[in-house]
Amino acid sequence: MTPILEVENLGRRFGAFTALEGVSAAFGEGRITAVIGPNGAGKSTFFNLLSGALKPTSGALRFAGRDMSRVPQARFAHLGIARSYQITNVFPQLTAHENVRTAAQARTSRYDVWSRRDALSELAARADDILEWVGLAGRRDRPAAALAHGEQRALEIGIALASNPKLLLLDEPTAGMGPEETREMVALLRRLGESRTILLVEHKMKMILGLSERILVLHHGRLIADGSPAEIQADKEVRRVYLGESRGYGHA
Amino acid sequence: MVGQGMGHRAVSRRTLVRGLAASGTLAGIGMPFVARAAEPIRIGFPTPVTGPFGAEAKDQIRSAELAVRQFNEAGGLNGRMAELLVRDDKLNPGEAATRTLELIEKDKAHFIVGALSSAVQLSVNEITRSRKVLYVSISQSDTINEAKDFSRHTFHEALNPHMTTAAVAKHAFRKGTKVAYLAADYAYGHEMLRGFKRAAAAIGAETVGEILHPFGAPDYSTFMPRLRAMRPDILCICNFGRDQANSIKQANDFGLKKAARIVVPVLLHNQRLAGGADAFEGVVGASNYYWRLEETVASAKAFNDAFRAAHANAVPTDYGAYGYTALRSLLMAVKAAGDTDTDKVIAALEVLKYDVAKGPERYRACDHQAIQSVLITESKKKSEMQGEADLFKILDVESGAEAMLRTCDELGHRA
Amino acid sequence: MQALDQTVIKAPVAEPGVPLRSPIATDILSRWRAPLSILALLVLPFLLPSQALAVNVLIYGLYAVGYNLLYGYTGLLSFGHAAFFGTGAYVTGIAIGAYGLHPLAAMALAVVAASGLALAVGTVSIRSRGIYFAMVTLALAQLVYYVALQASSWTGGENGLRGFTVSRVDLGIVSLDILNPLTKYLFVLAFVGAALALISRILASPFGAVIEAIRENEVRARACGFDVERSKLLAFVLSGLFCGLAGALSAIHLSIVPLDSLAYHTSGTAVVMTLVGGAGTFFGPFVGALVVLVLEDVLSLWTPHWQLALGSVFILFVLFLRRGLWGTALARLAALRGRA
Amino acid sequence: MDVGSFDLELIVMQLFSGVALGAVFVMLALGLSIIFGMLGIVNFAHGGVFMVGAYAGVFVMERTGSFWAALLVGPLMVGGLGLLIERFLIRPLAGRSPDDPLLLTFGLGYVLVEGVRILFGSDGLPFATPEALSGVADLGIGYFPVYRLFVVGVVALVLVALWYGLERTKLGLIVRAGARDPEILQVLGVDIQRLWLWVFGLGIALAALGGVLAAPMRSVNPEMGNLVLGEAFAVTVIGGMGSLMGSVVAGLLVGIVVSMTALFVPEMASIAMFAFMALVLLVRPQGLFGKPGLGV
Repeated sequence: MTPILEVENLGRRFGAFTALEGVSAAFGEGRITAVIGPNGAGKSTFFNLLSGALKPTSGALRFAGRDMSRVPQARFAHLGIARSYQITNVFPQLTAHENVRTAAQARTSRYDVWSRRDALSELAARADDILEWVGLAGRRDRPAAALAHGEQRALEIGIALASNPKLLLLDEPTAGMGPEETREMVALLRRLGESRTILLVEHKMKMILGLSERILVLHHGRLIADGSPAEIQADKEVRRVYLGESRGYGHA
Repeated sequence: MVGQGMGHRAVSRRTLVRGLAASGTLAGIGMPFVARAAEPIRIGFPTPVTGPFGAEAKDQIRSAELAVRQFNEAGGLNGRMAELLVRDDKLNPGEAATRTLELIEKDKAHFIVGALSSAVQLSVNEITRSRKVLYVSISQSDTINEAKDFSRHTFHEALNPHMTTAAVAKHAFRKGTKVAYLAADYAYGHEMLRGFKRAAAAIGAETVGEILHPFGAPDYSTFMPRLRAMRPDILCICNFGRDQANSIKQANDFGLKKAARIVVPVLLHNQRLAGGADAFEGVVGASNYYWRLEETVASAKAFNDAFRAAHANAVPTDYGAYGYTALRSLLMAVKAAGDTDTDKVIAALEVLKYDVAKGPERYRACDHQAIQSVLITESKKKSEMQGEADLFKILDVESGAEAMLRTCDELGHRA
Repeated sequence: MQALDQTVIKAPVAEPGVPLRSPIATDILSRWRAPLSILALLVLPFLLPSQALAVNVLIYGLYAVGYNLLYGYTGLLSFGHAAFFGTGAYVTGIAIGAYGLHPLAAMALAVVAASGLALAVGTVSIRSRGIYFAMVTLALAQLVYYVALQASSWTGGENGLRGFTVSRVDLGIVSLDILNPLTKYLFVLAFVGAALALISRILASPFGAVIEAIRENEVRARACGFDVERSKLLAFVLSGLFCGLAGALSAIHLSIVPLDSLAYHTSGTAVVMTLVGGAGTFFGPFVGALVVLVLEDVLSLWTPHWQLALGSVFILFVLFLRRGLWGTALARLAALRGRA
Repeated sequence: MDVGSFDLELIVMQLFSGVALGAVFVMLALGLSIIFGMLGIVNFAHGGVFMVGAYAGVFVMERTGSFWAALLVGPLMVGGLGLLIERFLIRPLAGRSPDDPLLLTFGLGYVLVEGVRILFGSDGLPFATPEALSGVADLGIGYFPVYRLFVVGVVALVLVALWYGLERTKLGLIVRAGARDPEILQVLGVDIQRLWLWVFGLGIALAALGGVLAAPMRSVNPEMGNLVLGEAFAVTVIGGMGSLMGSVVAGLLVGIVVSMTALFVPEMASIAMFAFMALVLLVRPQGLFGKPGLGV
């Protein structure tokens, strides 16, 4: 089976500063993979490269066999890569339904100035399905800004799902959530993981160990470990990085 | 500052009272006639109350109101009173066009008089000529005389650059005089430049160079080295308003006034006040009116006295005089025509000879340009001024003659 | 009247607190916002002091609505829209005056020209973001202004463009007497009405949702797969198109094109009107145009210092009534309904 | 245009007046650039403040008879006005879109112009060049007004003072840190509101200083700021928004471009500035010294 996502020697420099260097990995379909690492390890850069927000300065990025290093960011979503953000990043004054429906438009009706948007019944139905999925059906017509924090996080994922992505990049999907909300989110992610490839950045170790099948550890812009949760837990280098240098599991 | 709206209201109230009185006395003669006689003669007056020429506009209004009052006090047109409808054109041609449309369509103005900038008068003229309403422009321009913009409904009471430059050149240029020009790069600047150069050619003065500067430029320092290098006897600065004040001032700073005499086509009362005596000292230019004309011209004395009586001893300015002469001549024509009918008034105005403020004037038949005297003045030194309004010395008065104007042929008017 | 507009709730709101979304019933009513607006505009000439002023309200209303497409809906603050208004006006005047084109053909050409210029200006300016964008558009519009000033053999320079007075418009079956003020009003209204219907349609389209999404959250919109730059450019061109049409109508209306139509304060006029009426609302800019023009008209009769009042009013709007008159009114209504 | 007829001396002289004009442009843009660079506010009332500065200069000069007093007190008075503007008009907009201060100052520009028209009339006032600085200096290649040389000196002095204040003092360090990341200052316990108040006041005072300095060169009238706004914007855009260094280099460059255009195609001198700007934007959208992607 060809991997859906493949990075080879991926790197990114900002002037003299190297944020990421020499990362190689391949990801198959339908798996949940976590990316961890202390602050400043290069997780955000890695995600920005995978989602096209940044272009790599070295190495290659292939999605479904296609070289993505010159593809503009907007095309990433059309090809099947979607992402969510660490900080809630929705369209605050649009309703939950509009948030998702608008995102769903990105593949079909980007420059259509003539048809009526509420007549696009297919997209509307799709948005409703997604809201149902992420548990926001009851909040359909509320502006995003009026939703509770956990609901906004769910909406965030709903927006990412709108383009029906093959690969979902989730940046701390449970950031700022209480235990109850976190449990719901984990359940949601499990369900999503059945049909999609998910890469997520997280700090909540316990949750990661329970949820993901594979973990990548970044440190100082390099990939220092890649393996199953058990392997990672046993890895000496990882232990040194986390216990020796850092005063805790990240910052959150 | 009193808004002109107040003044305008005051006039209309007076007019209303007189109108009622008139209809009372004439009641016996017959209703239709009464209704007609009671109808005031409405004169729309767009002028830039707002903006940089607010002071000039105020003078225009005051003098125009004086003319209207004198007409009404003399009994009007068989009891029909004149009414001045002042509108703020904001020095914006679009605004002026809207106001003029309103004056014609809503206020049913019989005539339009006014404007203070070349662009505004052309815009007003465009509206009035298509609606066949008589318009007397009191703003300077050569363009409005030309066949392209002219119509038989267009009258031009103000001087035009051709007249002023010819008069100034006649006074200042001699055979062999070296003349350099700094002219604003827009129609009005080109007109002034053309006028000067034509006069210079006739006199035999030598052009040592010309520089066109961007219209509305605030800084002239970059032109000065070249102007200096031309070593002129006379520097002709062909621009207007702020541009004039800035360029004269900066020419001064660069020591050009010591090397050459500065000459301008128009030297205005309020602009000289704003620029200051030092900057303008010794600058020679032309104008349609300066209050000290009263020393030699009787009608000027009468105008000044009436104005002084109405405005706490203030004297009228050049643009004020335009407002006065335009209104007086128009109302004289109305009286002569005995009616407000546009065609009759045009006919009357075309043959009218009037002397209301500055000696004899009349409109030329082909382009309706007022043939009138041109004053050559020189800005006084601060120490020589007797009082705040004593700004200029009258060097010469070029009396009005058709020879001052471009020929009808040249303007494109076919006989 | 709330039916005239529902989109208000998406206005770039400065105050905290979230406006309530409208129920579906009012969404259906909002479909009629264009016809209802046109209906309101039909009675306008009978309410205003003069028909000439009413035509100005139509023209500047359309100008502001076109501008609002970019500012209120896409979230781009341009300070250079005079360039499109002025270009529309000049091209109309030149096409009629110098080439004897039929007024309708001239206006069509003007709209094309304004859109073309918008494409050029947009391409350069959209690369800069935020308030930088405002300054770049301003500076580019200044460039256009100076070009028009220099090209006086085409534009009449400072004297303005003249000599293209349209007295009649021959429509084949009928010939309209444009010198008649009411006929002229209806003629202009026909275009403004059609433009409003079109703009309403654009706003209700999928693309309308895209630009709102960009306004709301540019980063997110990009991540969703929208080409933000191209969408902005399209919005910019559409906005320039309608502003160009407004300019074309103003040329027909005034029978002159003043150089001022390209000046900085003409750009500012669009901003002021849009803000006073309500940015991001469909009909708000029209309300703004109406209020500003009538206020100017009334104030300037009383005092030469009307700009002081206008400036102060504008400051107060920015400080305390950021949603504008129409936007605030609609938000109040929505809040009332929300409580009910 | 006959280029051959211009001798070298004239061209050198023209270059020199271009640089001197550039110094004027730097001066015009300085207040705008400081307020944008430090506070991220585009001050659309910049032209108005410049004009009010000139009038404040006239006001002080009329009462004291001293140009030096006008040069010092005028900007201080207007700077005081700036403090009030920040406190009562700009500060309430904190946390809102960056468009809002821009819009507000746009309205403020109208208020300033009309306010001055009410107080001082719409005609403008004369402002004579101070006696000690009038006259022309012989530079060997040509003559140049002493006053303009003085302006170049003042601008250089102000720039050095600004550079020293920003780069070499603790306060400058705090201001620069705050411009990059206001949150850090709050964490460090710096009263950021007070800091911004004074920075805003400084920017306004500098704009007013530009007005006082310009008063003896340009006529003093309510509209004198209108053109300045455009000029200052062009210089700031070319230099790169928020870059002080950029404003200085751009100001000088624009001066030279305008001056050279004035020599060969004088009527194009106004266009030259904006055409130059369009060119720079095409090649470097962020301006000469701006950072790419900047734009808040």
